This record gives sequence, C-alpha cells and structure tokens, in this order.
Amino acid sequence: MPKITYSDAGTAALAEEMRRDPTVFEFCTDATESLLDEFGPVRIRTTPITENTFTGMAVGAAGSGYRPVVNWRQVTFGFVAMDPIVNQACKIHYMFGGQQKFPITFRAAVGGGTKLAAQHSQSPYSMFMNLAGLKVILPSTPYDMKGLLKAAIRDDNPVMSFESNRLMGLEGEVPDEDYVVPIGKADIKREGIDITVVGIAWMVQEALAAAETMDKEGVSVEVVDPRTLAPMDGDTIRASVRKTGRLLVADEAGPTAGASAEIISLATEDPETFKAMKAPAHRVCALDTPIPYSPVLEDHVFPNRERIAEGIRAVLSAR
Amino acid sequence: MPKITYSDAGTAALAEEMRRDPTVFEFCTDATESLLDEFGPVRIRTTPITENTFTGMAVGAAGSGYRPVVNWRQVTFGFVAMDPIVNQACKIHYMFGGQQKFPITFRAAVGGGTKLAAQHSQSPYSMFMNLAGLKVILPSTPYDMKGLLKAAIRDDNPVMSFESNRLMGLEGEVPDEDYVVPIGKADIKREGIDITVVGIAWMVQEALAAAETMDKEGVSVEVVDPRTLAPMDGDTIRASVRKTGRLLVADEAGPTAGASAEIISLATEDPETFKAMKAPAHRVCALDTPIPYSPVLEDHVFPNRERIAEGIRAVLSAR
Amino acid sequence: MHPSPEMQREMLRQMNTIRRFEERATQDYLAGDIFGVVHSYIGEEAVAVGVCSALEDGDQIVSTHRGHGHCIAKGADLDRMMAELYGRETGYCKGKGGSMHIADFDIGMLGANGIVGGGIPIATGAGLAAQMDGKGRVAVSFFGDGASNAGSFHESLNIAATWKLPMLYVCENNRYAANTAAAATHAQEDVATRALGYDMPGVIVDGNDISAVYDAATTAVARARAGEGPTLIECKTYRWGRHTERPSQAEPRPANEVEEWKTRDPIPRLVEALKEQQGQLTDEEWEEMDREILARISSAVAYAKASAFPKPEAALDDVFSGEVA
Amino acid sequence: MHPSPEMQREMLRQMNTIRRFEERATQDYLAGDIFGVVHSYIGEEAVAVGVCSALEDGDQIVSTHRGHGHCIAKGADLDRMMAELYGRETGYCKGKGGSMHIADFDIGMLGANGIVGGGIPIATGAGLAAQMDGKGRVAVSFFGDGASNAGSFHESLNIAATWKLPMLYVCENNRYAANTAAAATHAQEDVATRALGYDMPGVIVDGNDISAVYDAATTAVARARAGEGPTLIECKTYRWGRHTERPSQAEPRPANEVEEWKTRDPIPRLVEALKEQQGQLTDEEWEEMDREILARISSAVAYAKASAFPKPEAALDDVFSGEVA
Ligand SMILES: Cc1ncc(C[n+]2csc(CCOP(=O)(O)OP(=O)(O)O)c2C)c(N)n1
Ligand SMILES: Cc1ncc(C[n+]2csc(CCOP(=O)(O)OP(=O)(O)O)c2C)c(N)n1
Ligand SMILES: [Mg+2]
Ligand SMILES: [Mg+2]
Repeated sequence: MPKITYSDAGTAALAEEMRRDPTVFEFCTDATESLLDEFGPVRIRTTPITENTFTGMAVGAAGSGYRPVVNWRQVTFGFVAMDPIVNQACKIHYMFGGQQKFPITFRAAVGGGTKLAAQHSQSPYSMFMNLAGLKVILPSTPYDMKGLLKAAIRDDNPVMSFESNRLMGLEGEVPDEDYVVPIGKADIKREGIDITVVGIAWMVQEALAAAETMDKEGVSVEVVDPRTLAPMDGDTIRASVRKTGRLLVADEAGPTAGASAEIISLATEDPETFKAMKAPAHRVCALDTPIPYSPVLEDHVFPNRERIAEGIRAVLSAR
Repeated sequence: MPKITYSDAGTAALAEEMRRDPTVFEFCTDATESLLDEFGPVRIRTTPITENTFTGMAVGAAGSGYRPVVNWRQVTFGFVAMDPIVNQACKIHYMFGGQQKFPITFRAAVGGGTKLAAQHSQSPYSMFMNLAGLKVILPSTPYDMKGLLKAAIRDDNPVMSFESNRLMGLEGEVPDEDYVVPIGKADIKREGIDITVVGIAWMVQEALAAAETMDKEGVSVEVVDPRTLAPMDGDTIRASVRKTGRLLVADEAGPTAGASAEIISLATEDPETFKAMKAPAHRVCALDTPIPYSPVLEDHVFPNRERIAEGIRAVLSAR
Repeated sequence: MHPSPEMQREMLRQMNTIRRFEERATQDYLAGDIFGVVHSYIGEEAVAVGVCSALEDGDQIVSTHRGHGHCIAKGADLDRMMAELYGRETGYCKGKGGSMHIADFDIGMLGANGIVGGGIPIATGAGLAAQMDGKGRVAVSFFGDGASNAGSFHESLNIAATWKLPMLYVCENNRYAANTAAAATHAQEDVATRALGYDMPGVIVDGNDISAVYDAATTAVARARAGEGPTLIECKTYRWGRHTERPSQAEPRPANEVEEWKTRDPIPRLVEALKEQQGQLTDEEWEEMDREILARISSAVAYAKASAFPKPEAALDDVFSGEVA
Repeated sequence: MHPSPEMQREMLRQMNTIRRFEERATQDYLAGDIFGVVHSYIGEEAVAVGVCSALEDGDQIVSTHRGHGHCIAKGADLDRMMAELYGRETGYCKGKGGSMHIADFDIGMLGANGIVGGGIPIATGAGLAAQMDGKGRVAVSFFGDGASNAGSFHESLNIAATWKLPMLYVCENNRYAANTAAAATHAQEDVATRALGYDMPGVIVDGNDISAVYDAATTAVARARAGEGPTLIECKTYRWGRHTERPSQAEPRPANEVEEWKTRDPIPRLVEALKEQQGQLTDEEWEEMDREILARISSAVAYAKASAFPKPEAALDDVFSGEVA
C-alpha cells in the first residue's frame, strides 16, 4: 500500500469525492494547488476573508442541492463563523421538520506544536460536541483521515472534520481504492489488559509510544481511538474499560468540560463499567491556560508520551 | 429584606456598579429603560445590530481603562461575536504577558421554556468552560444573581454571566446593601445525606422541588449549586459526594461534554471521592436534540423535577 | 414594466391575504393558541408581493424573523403555515419551527430566520448554487434596515458583486430595528448608497407602492438572469404594529408617525389604482375578494385546530437526516 | 501639511529601522532563533511611519499580523521586541506572544492581532474610550485590503461614523491577502469608495510616499480631534517579500510586478527628497544613520540572546489578572 501523509490523505479524500460527485465543491481562503489544477476555480472556490459568509453560503448551497466542503484552515478562523454553524447548520434540518437535508463538511486544523501562540493554537473540539445536529470527527492516522473525511463528505448532515496540526506530516499506509471509515465507530489501536488509554488525535500516537514504554515495565496498555467525537462510541470505550478495569484519557485540549470529561462520564455513568473499575479514571490533558509562544512554555503546557506514562503509573498505583 | 425578581436583581447589580464606578458602561442592542433613564445614552449605549463589533469594542475599551458590560440578551446572538470572545478577550491578557487587564462582563440569557424554537433556546455554557482565561457564572436565585453579577463587574478579567430564561420572573429576597457573591464558590442550597444533586440554574430550583418529593419517600437529598461554572468549585462538590456517596447532576443543557460531564469527572477522578461512591454518577439533562417549538415537544426535551426524582430513585436502587 | 391588470389583481389578493393572515395570527397568539412570538408584516405587504411577483417558480428566497409575508408571497400553503404556528404535526416543520422558522423548499422558500443578518449569507449561497446550476434561476435575500448594519451584509454584497451572482438584496427599511430608530444606528439614511462600494446598482423605491417595487424587482431579475450580477433594492416602508405582538412589547415610535404611515397603506393604493383602470375592479369585486380571503384564513385555522399535536417522542426525530454510508 | 526637515529625518530613521529590523528578524527566523511565523513589513514602511508621525503620545493604535512596523513607528523598544521574537522572558509579552502578538500599552500600541479583521473593533473600542475620556485622544486601526472584506470592517466604520468617533481607519492596500489577489476578492479596486456608504471621507494616497501619507493622516487626525468623526485612508502599497517568511510560502505574484514596486521604494524616495532640500541630508549622513540603525538592531539581538528563556512553569502565570473582590 502506498504511504502518504495525513495532510495528503485529506487532500486525496476531497479529490476522490469531487471526482465521484459533481455536487461536491470547496470554499477556502487559500486553495490547495493540486485541487485547483484538477478542478478549477469554480469548484475550488477561493473566497474573500469572510469565514462567516462563506460558511453561511455553504448552508444555502447545501439546501439547494450541493455538498459544500468549507475549509477554514485553522479552527481559529472558524470562530468568525459561529452563527452559521451553531444557529444555522446544525439546527436547520430539525427546525424545518426534516424537509431538506444539509450535507456540509467543515474542515479545521486544531492543536499546538506550531509556536504560533494562543490564537493559532487551539483545540476547542469539545465546544462543538454539545451541539445536537452536528457530527464531529478527528482522525489520528492518514488511513483514518482519508476514510473519515470521505464518509463526512458523503454524509447527509453537517460534519465537523477536525484535523491535527501535529499529525499533518505523519506518514502511513493509505489504500488507493475507495473506502470509508464509518462515522461513530471507535477503533482499538492496540490491545492490552491492564489499563485503557483513550487518546484523541496526536494523543493516540503518544499513547502508543507510552504503551511501548509501559510494556517494558510489564504493563499491558489498550489504546482506544474514538475517531468520532460526536456521536461518541461509548460501547467500545466501556467494553474496553470493563475488560481492563482502568481508564486514562489523553487529550491535547484542556480538561474542563472537554471530550475527556465526556469519555470519563460515559464510562463511569454505566453501572456495569463503574462496578468493573478498579481505580478512578484520570485525565492527562493540556494545562488550563491559553497556549504560549516560546518553545519552553509551549512544551510545558501540552501533554506527551512521558506524561501519559506517568499517568498510567499513577492510575495503576491508586487502589 | 425586599423581594425582587431574578431579572430585576441583574438590573440592580448593574445600576449599583455603575453608580459606584464611572468606568462601568453597557453595550446593548435594546436598552433597559430604567438604566437609560438613570445613566443616559453615553453609558447605556444602544448599538446597531453588530454583536461582533460591539463585543470587540469592549475589548478595546477595557484595554483603555473602562469596564464594559456587554449585553447580548440571548446567548444566540453572541454566536455572531465569538472571535472577540474566543480569540481575543480570553487570551489577550495572557498573550500580552499580563501587561494590561481586560475587565469585561458579558451577559447572555440561556435556556428554554419560551417556545421560541431551536435558535432562541440554547444552553451552550459548556462551550465557554474549556476556554482558559474566561470565568463563567450562572446564578440560580435573585440573591446570587445580584451578588455574582456585581462580583463579575468588579473582576479584572472577562467574565461570562449566563442567566436563565426560566428564572427571569422568580422572586427572592435581595438585600439593598452592597454585597458580592464570590466567583468560584459553590453553595449548598439544601443539606442532605443520601445523595448529592448538583443542579445548574433552573435545575437548582427543580432539584429543590424533587428533594421535597424524595423527603416524603424517606430520602435525604443534598442540593449543591456550583454558581460558577469556571473555575468550578470541585472541593465543595467532592466533599458533598464523599458525604452522601451518590451523585446526580441535573442540567437544562444536553449532556454531551457538558458542565454535567465536568462535574462527574471532577468527582470520579478524585481517588477519595471515587472510593466513597456507592453507585455510578448519573446525568439528568435535556435530550440530545435542538429545542423544538411546539409545547408538547419542548416539554418532552427538557428535564424537570419529576425526571430528577426518577433519576434519584435510579441511583439509589443501583448498587 | 407595468404589471397587467390580472397580475395586479393577484398582487392585491396576495397582499390582502398577508394582511388577514397576520391579523388572525396576532389574534390567536394573544388568545394563547400560537406560542413563542409573532412578528407581524402588516404595512409592508407590497415589498414581499412586489418582489415575489417578479420571480419564477424555480427562484429562491430567504426570509427573516418577520417571515409570514414572504412565505405567502412565494406561494406557501396557508393550512400548513397556520398548523405550524399552532404547533401541530401537519405544520410545515411538524411543529418544530414555529413562526420564525417556516420554510418550504419545494416552492423555493428557503426559510425564515431568527438571526438578524443570518439569512443573507444563506441566500447568497443559494445564489451561488443558481449560478453553478446555470439554469437561469435567481435568489433573493430579504432583510431589514437593522440587518443592513451587520457584517454579513457587507461580506455577502461584496462576494455577490465580485462573482456576479444572480441575486436580489431586498432591504425592507421600515426605519426601526426592534425599538431602535435607524437614524440612531446608520451613518446615513439610505442603505442603497452602500451599493456604491461594491460597484452594484443600489435602487431606492417606495416600498408601499407595489408597482414601483415590482418594477425595480423586474429590472433586477432581468439583470441577474442575464449574468450581470446582483442589485440592492431598498424599499422604504413601515410596520404598523409594534416589533412583536407580545403584549409587553415597547412602542417607542411617535403616534403621529405611525398614523401618517397608515395613510400610505399599499392595499387601498392598489385598489384605487385598479378602480381607476376602466373596469378592472369594482367595490363589489373587492369586497368579494376580501370575503374569500377571510374564509380561506378561517379554513386554515380550522385545519390547524383539527390537526393533532405531535407525539412527544417526535422531538427525537429529524436531528439527523438519513445516512448515506 | 508638509513635515519639517527634522521630522523628515526622523521619519527616515524610523522607516529604515523597520527595514533593518525586518531583514534581521527574517534572517534569524530562517536560522531557527525565532519561532512560529514572521510577516515582514518591508516595502510598506511609509504607511506606519507616516501615520504614526501624525499622532501624539497618548493616541492609540491597533495593528495586524504584520505588526512590527506599527510597533516601531509608535515607539516600541527594539530590545523588548526582539526578545519577544526570541521567546525570552524579557520580551514584551514575556515570551507568551511572539511576532503576531506584540503590544505596548504604555505607548498606546494596543497589540498586533492574528485574526484578519479582528483588530478593527478593538481599535474602534479604543476610539470610543477616547471619545468618552474627552481628552482629545484619537485611535487608529491599521488593517489590510484582505481585512476590508470582513464584516467587522463594515460594522466598525458604520458605528464610528454614526457616533463620530475620533478614529483613523488605515487600509494598507498591498494588493494581496496571502496568496489571493485583491482583484479577485473586491468588487471594485478602491477600498476608499466604501466610505461613501457611511458618509465618511474616504481618501486614497500613494502609500509609498511618506509625505502624502503624513498629510492625509494629519488632516484626519485634526478632523477626529475636532469631533468631526472618522476618516478612511487607503494607502496603495506593496510588500516586497512573500506573505510570510516561511521557506515553504508560495509566491503567486508576477516577478515583474514585484520588481516594478521595488522601484517605488519609499526610503530612497525620502532620501532623495531630503537631499534636494538644501543641506538637509548628505550621503555621509545617510550612511551614518544606516550604520547607527544596524548597530541598534545588533544590540537588540544581543539583548535578546543574553536574556533567559522563561521558566516552564511561567506558562501558568497571567491566565488571569489579580482579583478585586
Ligand atoms: C444577531 C441578532 N441580534 C439581535 C437580535 C434580536 N432582534 C430580533 S429582530 C431585531 C430587529 C431587527 O430589525 P430589522 O433588521 O430592521 O428588521 P425588522 O424587525 O424591522 O423587520 C432584533 C434586534 C437577533 N434576532 N439577532
Ligand atoms: C479570520 C482569518 N481568516 C484567515 C486568516 C489567515 N490569514 C492570515 S494573514 C491573511 C491575509 C491577510 O491579508 P491582508 O488583510 O490584505 O493583510 P496583509 O497580509 O496583506 O498585510 C490570511 C488570509 C486569518 N488570520 N484570520
Ligand atoms: Mg427594520
Ligand atoms: Mg494585503
């Protein structure tokens, strides 16, 4: 299988869907050259810097039979466009009694590691999880990126595709053939028996590295990747926790009311899972600060494989 | 002590702070008459319908020595103004190395019960809890409304004051004298020993009613009101759960990555509290849908005292 | 272009239908049969009807919080509108939307909208779709003077002009945004002037003169269909009632201003115009038309009342549209 | 108003300081000593310096992602600027902000901003504060041609004009927003035309002619201080480098366009103008000035390098400002 980057897997997904379906087109403030070359400026539509309006236009175009893909690049720029997301896109199908479908894919890069300071380093996916009517995906590998993004574009509903800045250069095997990764299904990225680590995006990769370390210490770590944040696959997460009896959630975002809190709640609310838990669940997240610029500061704020390993040891020693 | 409504308590808080401090002024699209009469149009500043800009202006005015209060009325309209909140207000003090303070109070009504359908019936407070640098309050009584809002206006940081549509007409005793309710301190609204119910805003009132019902069934319910959603007073909540051994969270918002998930995580992550828990925690929240218009539908979506009582019975019968 | 007498009679019928519909909706709202809020379109009927009369079936419109008039002018079914206001399962939105969220995608009515300025980009997206389709459709964005201050207005007009989208931007300048006078929030009186910044025609018309509105809309539609781009049409008009029909709703407008505008009622103006055209309308015909309309509204109310409320569990339907996997 | 020879020499010194600062920042960025991103202001120096020369100390400015030039023109300390770029604890933001977030509230520089259009409302809020203070201060919003399409531009200009805020809106029209040509995103070429919609003066100047910029700014400042309201000044200019200094940054602009604009370099233009004024500048003086500036920049770099990185735990400081209870 060819190896391509996470970033290229996203471009490939969009290109394949645009070839397959003439109603798919993209809004962006900055076109990807290969897409522009292949599909031209009508379907790869470079806009003025008007995220609010081109996101709202996607709602109107979707309601008129198209499948727009809205590319904000950084999620930061999407905060200009929250009315069309929160008040329009995710409510409009329901509000109008289901009379029209609104298939829209929003793409936004999240996370730090870029030394671009607080505005350009954000991981606010949990802000979008509480919005009924919106699906939220966040892949951790090139394979999942292509498969999930294709599923998002084919979905008849608004889907927010968050994509990790840290993983853009990550290479992995991605089939050339058509495939989708189903929205709403978690994936066990590594099997283990002593503790379940649920990681999100980059933290899946860091959790896998931490699992190697722990393996040497005689601890068997199961790594679960939710892949979809809403609707979250609670069944897979709970089954894993019932098996291992322990739960750690690793997230590049801050903890407060985050995806990590939802994952802990999904596990501990369930009587059977709760009963199986041998230790309290534990979050390894970013510190609760905006993201600073200077490398020493930025590195201090984010979780990583070492902090995950420390967290695993803490959970295992709690009784 | 005089009895006034929750809504009037908010107006009184603003009026008192404006009398006390000439740098306090308000941006609104629709002025409250009594405030306009007393303070005039320079300090009660009616704007064009430009939430994005007047919210951003508040950042500039705060950085120039003022203490603006930004009144969006419904939180819905605040989604037009997310850039100045998410990218500017809550990060700017940190991003600029603490060189300037930005005291801004944002006021926004939340919740349903108004039969205004999905756009005008939103409870998205958890969206703002994950934003480091922002404090979030949500009072459940007229007393707390006045005290918290005064504390917010005096705070040197951006504070989001969410206020419950359901409670606007609720009357309660409110001192005429100056007082503040400290930000970051939960309040035990009723003591009990069998189960802790953490309620938010309207759900505090409903939890108190459910507690009466349960009292007749021989169950002693403790009702905890966080009052501040960020930073959340985990200590008070955990101490209560350690005492009662059981936790139910009641929230008018949907559950997913909500304030309710954060509360459950704060309790169950703590080894001592986890050990004290005799049953899994449980959320009683709105159903995971946009809010519908028709009364039969709207009533079905929201939690209420009956559902809290049912939830309490479920937690007590789980073992 | 002057509308034919038949067309004028149809315009009159539609304007009066809006008038009678709003009267009844307000009455039933105050009686507690309609919930939430109602924003009445009375006084502004010539705008919706004048513009929509210049459209074809396939053309699309996007409305505002004050949307009943646009629905009716675009041809929405009164039964399903009234049933929606009554919160019944036979309503346009199965009772999920109410007054601020009526839509009928089959007739190109892409929805009312509770967010001031929120509909302008949506309409612009429909305009882009129309351009990409290449079938000569146009899209219309209705919005108020208040909305013309919102950023989405500026962003949308610039995009539409740059891309030459087949669009009409129709500003219903009724001089107030809720309780706030436009004079206090607009750097200058005429919204149409702003079109200059986008090299777009900006036209001002008497919004209470349906022929003038129709004329401006017809010109703009022709321009749009010819691929020449969008037009901003500012209709100077006035709402008779308060901002909403809530009994608690403030009324800051001077009484004489309201009275003066009532003398410019677009409906009698069209009645008179038709009567002046030899034999095109008699008093009897007009009375008969009004009776028919009132009967039609009554039957819409009867339909609504006879319809069931949705089942509570229906609240869980339609959160998502059926999957394609 | 023509600037005095002394003032012109000071302008020259500031423009050249910006030029040399940007050259060095780019070099050190490419060497890996500066992180994240750098947006160079080279080519546009006359705008920041021309406008800020018309201001008093108490006046305030709000800048963009391309902010180094505005900082220097407003009088920021080069040591603390360079230390911030180097991520050191002695930097303006203690290493928390970096290139896109330098501010110095003491000198009225209210901050660069990473959000296109995000600074315009903030500047307008400073303008409102200036009006409420009543001390005759003015506020300036700098922004690009790209930002002039954002909703915040429209909303802010309308508010400022309606309330007669003491403001300058300075559009740095360098013909591109990142890789996108303004011609493809603006319905018409001149941003200044949009001022008409707000009954506000809209002035176009050659942004590479510092006298012209200074002149327009001086007129606008006088108008603002007199309570007559805001002015939109569009400065036609050009950036010499690519959008950012990232090695991977695309360059879609035609090479001859870039070359042509380099012939309009504002710095030699002012040097020549001064030389033409009997005895106001000699080649030796100019060379000496440049040497001094280069030495100053080197000492700023030395200061940055000698400064410590912040302690990792300092990341937890300054999330909130000290409490008043
Ligand atoms: C973004 C936003 N802010 C505030 C409101 C509250 N609001 C509802 S209607 C209205 C006035 C609208 O005025 P205009 O656009 O002139 O329309 P009109 O009601 O006059 O038809 C306001 C402020 C809203 N719905 N949306
Ligand atoms: C809201 C938003 N959208 C997109 C971006 C990404 N971006 C950064 S600078 C830039 C171009 C800005 O162009 P202009 O305003 O003309 O300023 P210039 O860089 O030419 O000085 C873009 C698109 C952003 N920072 N903010
Ligand atoms: Mg109006
Ligand atoms: Mg530019």
